[in-house]
Amino acid sequence: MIIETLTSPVILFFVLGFLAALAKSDLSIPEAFAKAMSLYLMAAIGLKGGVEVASSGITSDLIAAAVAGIALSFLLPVIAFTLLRSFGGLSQVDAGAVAAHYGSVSVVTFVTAKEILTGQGLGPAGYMVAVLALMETPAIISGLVLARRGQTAAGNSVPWHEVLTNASVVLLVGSFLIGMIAGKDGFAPVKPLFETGFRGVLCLFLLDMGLIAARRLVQSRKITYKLVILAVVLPILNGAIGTTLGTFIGLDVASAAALGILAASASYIAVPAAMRLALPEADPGIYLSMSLGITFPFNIIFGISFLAAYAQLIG
Amino acid sequence: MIIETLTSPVILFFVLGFLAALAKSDLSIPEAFAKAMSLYLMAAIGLKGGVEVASSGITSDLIAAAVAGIALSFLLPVIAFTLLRSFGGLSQVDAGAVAAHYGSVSVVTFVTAKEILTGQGLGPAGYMVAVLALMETPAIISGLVLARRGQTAAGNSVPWHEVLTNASVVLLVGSFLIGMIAGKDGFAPVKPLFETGFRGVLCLFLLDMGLIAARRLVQSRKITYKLVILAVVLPILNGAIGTTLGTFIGLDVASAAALGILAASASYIAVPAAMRLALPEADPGIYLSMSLGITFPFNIIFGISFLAAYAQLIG
Amino acid sequence: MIIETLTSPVILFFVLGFLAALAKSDLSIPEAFAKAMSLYLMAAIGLKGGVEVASSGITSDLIAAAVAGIALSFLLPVIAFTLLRSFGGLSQVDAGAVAAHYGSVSVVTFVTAKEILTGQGLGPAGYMVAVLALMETPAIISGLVLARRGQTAAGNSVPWHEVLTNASVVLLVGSFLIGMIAGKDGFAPVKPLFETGFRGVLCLFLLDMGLIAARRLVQSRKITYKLVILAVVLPILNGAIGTTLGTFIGLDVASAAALGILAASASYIAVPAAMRLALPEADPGIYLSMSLGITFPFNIIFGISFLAAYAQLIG
Amino acid sequence: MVETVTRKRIEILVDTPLVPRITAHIKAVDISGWSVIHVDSGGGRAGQWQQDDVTGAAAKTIVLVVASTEKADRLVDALAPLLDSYRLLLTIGEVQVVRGERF
Amino acid sequence: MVETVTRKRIEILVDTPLVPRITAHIKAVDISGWSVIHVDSGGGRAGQWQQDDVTGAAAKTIVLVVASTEKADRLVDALAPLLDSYRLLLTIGEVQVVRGERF
Amino acid sequence: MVETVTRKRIEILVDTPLVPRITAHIKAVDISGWSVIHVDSGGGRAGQWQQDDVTGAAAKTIVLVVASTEKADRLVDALAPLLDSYRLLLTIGEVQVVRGERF
Ligand SMILES: Nc1ncnc2c1ncn2[C@@H]1O[C@H](COP(=O)(O)O)[C@@H](O)[C@H]1O
Ligand SMILES: Nc1ncnc2c1ncn2[C@@H]1O[C@H](COP(=O)(O)O)[C@@H](O)[C@H]1O
Ligand SMILES: Nc1ncnc2c1ncn2[C@@H]1O[C@H](COP(=O)(O)O)[C@@H](O)[C@H]1O
Ligand code: NA
Ligand code: NA
Ligand code: NA
Repeated sequence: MIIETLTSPVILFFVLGFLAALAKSDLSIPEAFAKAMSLYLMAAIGLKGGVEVASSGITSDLIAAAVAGIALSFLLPVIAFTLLRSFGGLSQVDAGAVAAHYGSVSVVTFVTAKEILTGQGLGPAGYMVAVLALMETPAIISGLVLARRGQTAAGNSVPWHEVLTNASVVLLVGSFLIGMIAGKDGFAPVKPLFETGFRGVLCLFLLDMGLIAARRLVQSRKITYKLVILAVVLPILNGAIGTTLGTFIGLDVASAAALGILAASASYIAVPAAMRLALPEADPGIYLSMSLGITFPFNIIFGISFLAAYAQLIG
Repeated sequence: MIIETLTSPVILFFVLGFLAALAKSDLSIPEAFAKAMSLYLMAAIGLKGGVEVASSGITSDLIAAAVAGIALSFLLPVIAFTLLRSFGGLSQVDAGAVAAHYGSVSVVTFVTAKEILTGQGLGPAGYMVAVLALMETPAIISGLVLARRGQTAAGNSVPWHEVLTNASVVLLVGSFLIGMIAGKDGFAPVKPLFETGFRGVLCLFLLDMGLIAARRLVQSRKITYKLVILAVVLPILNGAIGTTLGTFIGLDVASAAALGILAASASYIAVPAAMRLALPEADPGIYLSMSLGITFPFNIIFGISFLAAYAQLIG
Repeated sequence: MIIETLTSPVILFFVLGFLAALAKSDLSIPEAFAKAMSLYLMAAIGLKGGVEVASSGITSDLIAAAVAGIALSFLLPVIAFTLLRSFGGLSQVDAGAVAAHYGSVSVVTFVTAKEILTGQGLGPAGYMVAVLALMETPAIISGLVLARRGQTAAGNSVPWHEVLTNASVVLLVGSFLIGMIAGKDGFAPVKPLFETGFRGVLCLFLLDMGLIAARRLVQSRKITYKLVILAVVLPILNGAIGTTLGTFIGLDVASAAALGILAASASYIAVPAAMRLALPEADPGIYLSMSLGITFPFNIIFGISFLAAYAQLIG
Repeated sequence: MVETVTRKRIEILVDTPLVPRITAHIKAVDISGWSVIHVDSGGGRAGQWQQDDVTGAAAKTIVLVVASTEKADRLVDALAPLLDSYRLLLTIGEVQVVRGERF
Repeated sequence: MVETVTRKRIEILVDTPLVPRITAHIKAVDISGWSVIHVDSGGGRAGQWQQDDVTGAAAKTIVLVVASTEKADRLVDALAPLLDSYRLLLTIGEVQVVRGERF
Repeated sequence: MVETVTRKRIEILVDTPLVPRITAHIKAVDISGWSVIHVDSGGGRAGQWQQDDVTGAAAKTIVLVVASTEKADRLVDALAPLLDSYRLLLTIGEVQVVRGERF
């Protein structure tokens, strides 16, 4: 399975970007285009998820997965925080900030996993997109509570407004609802753009993510080898927990794997922005290098295949 | 019909953008990508219109519609100017500037209407794209004449060069001609991009327009309730005039509706730029808030359906 | 053949852009989107070339074409340099800088030629993409040697790192390899984006190139009529040499034409950047105006058809 | 000759997500406006960064403010507590402003 | 030590569609050049604006000009009538320019 | 009142492909950092240019550096040989920097 994954153009473009940045090539995707691609990917998976739920209806599986996802997002930061403090040696504030990233999710990791798994006959249920949206936020609250526990800081509370109206949540939830309202027939006329082009756009987007991840790795100066270890251990641990929980609550193998991948993934868009606002004294060099520079590539190249195999094993 | 319209993804994405901006979400489409999408949409409708005219030939309907469009664009500003001065209480310069917007047209309103109407079996004739291009400019001249009547201002004449070579006119007319030259066979190889992806791109573009319209509404400080009323009354009035005229000169129902929608729509790209140059003392806060913040959303959500129904009624 | 070429939308959009810029229209393609399109085009031809070579295998034709391409890229600058010095009256440094452009290649010229020729049943072999990538760099070395011959300049040697890791080389070679690894089956899921949309994107990109070429021509102040002549003579001469060589080493007609077009084309991305670094005292106004302002449009409109006809004549 | 007045030109280099916090302070001290200048990339003790990063969290921009000495002082005082945690770079220059009475 | 000369550094914040009008004046007073700096967003008495607006009419940019005192004065005089209707923000600072004799 | 120190504000207008050469010099004289400002277009004796050019070779950006007088002088000395061949425009102004001891 790892071989199939590693010869998929989607993954190979990621590797190309990663190597190009390590070789200090001047290859770069214009910022505006990269953002456009990420909006496109979010709108596309939101729509497709909504259309699927429109035909399957709201099932007990959906509700179980949603509750499990929210619980994971609230609780995984606690594990991460403990490891980051004890083994990683981070300060309380830095550990809380990093922990929030590992409870929250990476949309691109999920999208890549969905493509890879679907290509291998393991497509997760449509409602997993809703779970993805639900898992973005709770970890931010956990992380902030952990970072501030025992302190009496003024003016540094949860930036509720920014967290709840952040671009990815609004776009994911919005296009999910549009997909539900439009249904299969309403979706048909816009399907060509959102379905036909999807994998190709994902290739170009992962090319950019490879460049960004490697540059982040090279340019950062704050990463100790212990943090590198944690940036690999956390996705494995969180992913195993998520997959096990998914299997336990009765999800099909593919959806359990997807829940594991969500748990394993670390946010690098919504959470960093929230942390910059709420915990400005936490070092962005640490949390971005870990989530974007290490965990993200690890998940794309190994994590997805590993968790899919694990889900099949226990499913 | 309004229900069908309101459950179309194209319109729902507009609503999503509008609500997201009202909720002050940080969702935003990169400027460069939005401009790219608007260029794409113009090239696509230009090409398709040209290809259709290449097979239908230059008919008397085409010529009648063109003359009617030019006449509307010249004359509608006079009505708007009178209302803006008397009821709206605007100064001569501001009234002239706003009036120019309401005689000219909005490409996106036309494109959206074309998609919605075509989806309901009411696709307008290909030559309406030429009418669209012809209606961009005359209103600018009318508006400037109205704004300057009785004055002896030096150096503030019509910026002919900018008006005649403005990007949307050049691109619309250019791709229309390319479509005519290439014809159906020449168009075939480029059709996948310009036809397959069209509706999906329109969704993303209207998402952006929703964001922009709502932000414009929220951030503007110059709008009185009387101007709000005019920004709703003018599209209804102009649209009814346009549709009636279209029916009167013998256009088919769909094309008459399209002429009405062109008359109802207000420019927010070409005209504001021309006004900024020719009437720098007019307040952009007024004309942009009215055309982009109120008339545009009104047309997208209600105006198109209303005029289509009216055209069917009188057609 | 020239008529067929001149009524193709791909070429007509180039002409539209060229005329719009001459008319000083404010039409412009956002920079980020233009760069995105060029990355897309390079990834697409890289992938398709790789997929073709994956099924045809590494043939003796491929090797012959590669060797011929490298030789041309090394040697053509010598001819150009001699003419630029003697007839063109350029200084040694400027002549060397310009010469490097004419040995190297223009990806967009190649892509346009491939589309035009394929539409006329003359599609070049997949491996020509590899030849394209190989021809980017050698001319840079020749140009620098010519510019510095007999001098003892310190610190102005070949910027090896930038030259070898420049964006287009990395992306072309990378996607070529990805295409080879993925093969026809691996390419299938991403094919819709990279094949269906290709010609349409090329239209929009050539619209931009028309704008840029004409603006470059209008804004430059350094071009003498002798340099204008050379900017037309060099592509004809180099193209004839390349096509003849291609025929001589036994390439099929289409691939010999493609080799000629590569030889005729002049770089305007990789080489200017390298020259700005390695020969900062050379005047960018000269080399950009010649390669981008004159040779590029000449090739798009006449050169491609001419070389295709010549290849058929001698093939 | 056109008349000019002397005003302070303040540049605040700040993480893009924090700009609203800065403009809130600008409004609070009653300065008439601000402009946000696009910064492509940069480097400092914390390493290099560039805009073309999907995660906007590391991107920076410059908030440019023209204000009277008195308002400038109040702004700087208001921003002082943020300087370290927000890693602001704040410079103050002197400029002549044409018809600048409103600032 | 490299020699420097004192020159004026003029910043003109202006609506993007009006930039050609400004550069025409710059050329008219025989200043050697200008550079246009990208402004992302801003706020003033007329409300806030941001670049990501399909209608470019509300977007602004900064035209930066380095010139001798004498040419700077002529430019400011030439722009004076436009200040109000064009809503220009015009600041003049003093800088040292290396090998700046050409300005 | 917040304390400030006087520092040099250096602006270097340079062809974008040459920025790494400039930042190498900045690092070499041990200046703490720099910021690259986006320039959209410009004009000079060699004609006009604008960013929306597929060939980046003609595009320019501004490298902004805040530094102590002593380091600024060293930087200017280091860049002096490049001024002509790189066609640099280099201006030096004076600013007050808040908590600017690190520069
Ligand atoms: N004090 C200021 N400092 C910097 N920029 C300003 C200032 N006041 C206004 N601006 C800019 O000028 C634009 C127009 O200002 P106004 O005419 O006051 O609405 C604003 O949107 C800002 O971009
Ligand atoms: N006086 C000036 N003020 C501001 N920018 C300038 C000035 N002169 C030249 N420039 C910039 O420097 C670039 C190169 O100038 P030049 O070498 O004169 O062609 C121009 O395209 C402008 O962007
Ligand atoms: N001396 C300087 N001059 C200009 N910009 C600077 C300077 N030092 C730092 N910066 C900018 O501030 C950012 C953060 O700096 P630092 O906190 O030192 O990493 C850098 O990435 C630069 O964009
Ligand atoms: Na997670
Ligand atoms: Na109208
Ligand atoms: Na060549």
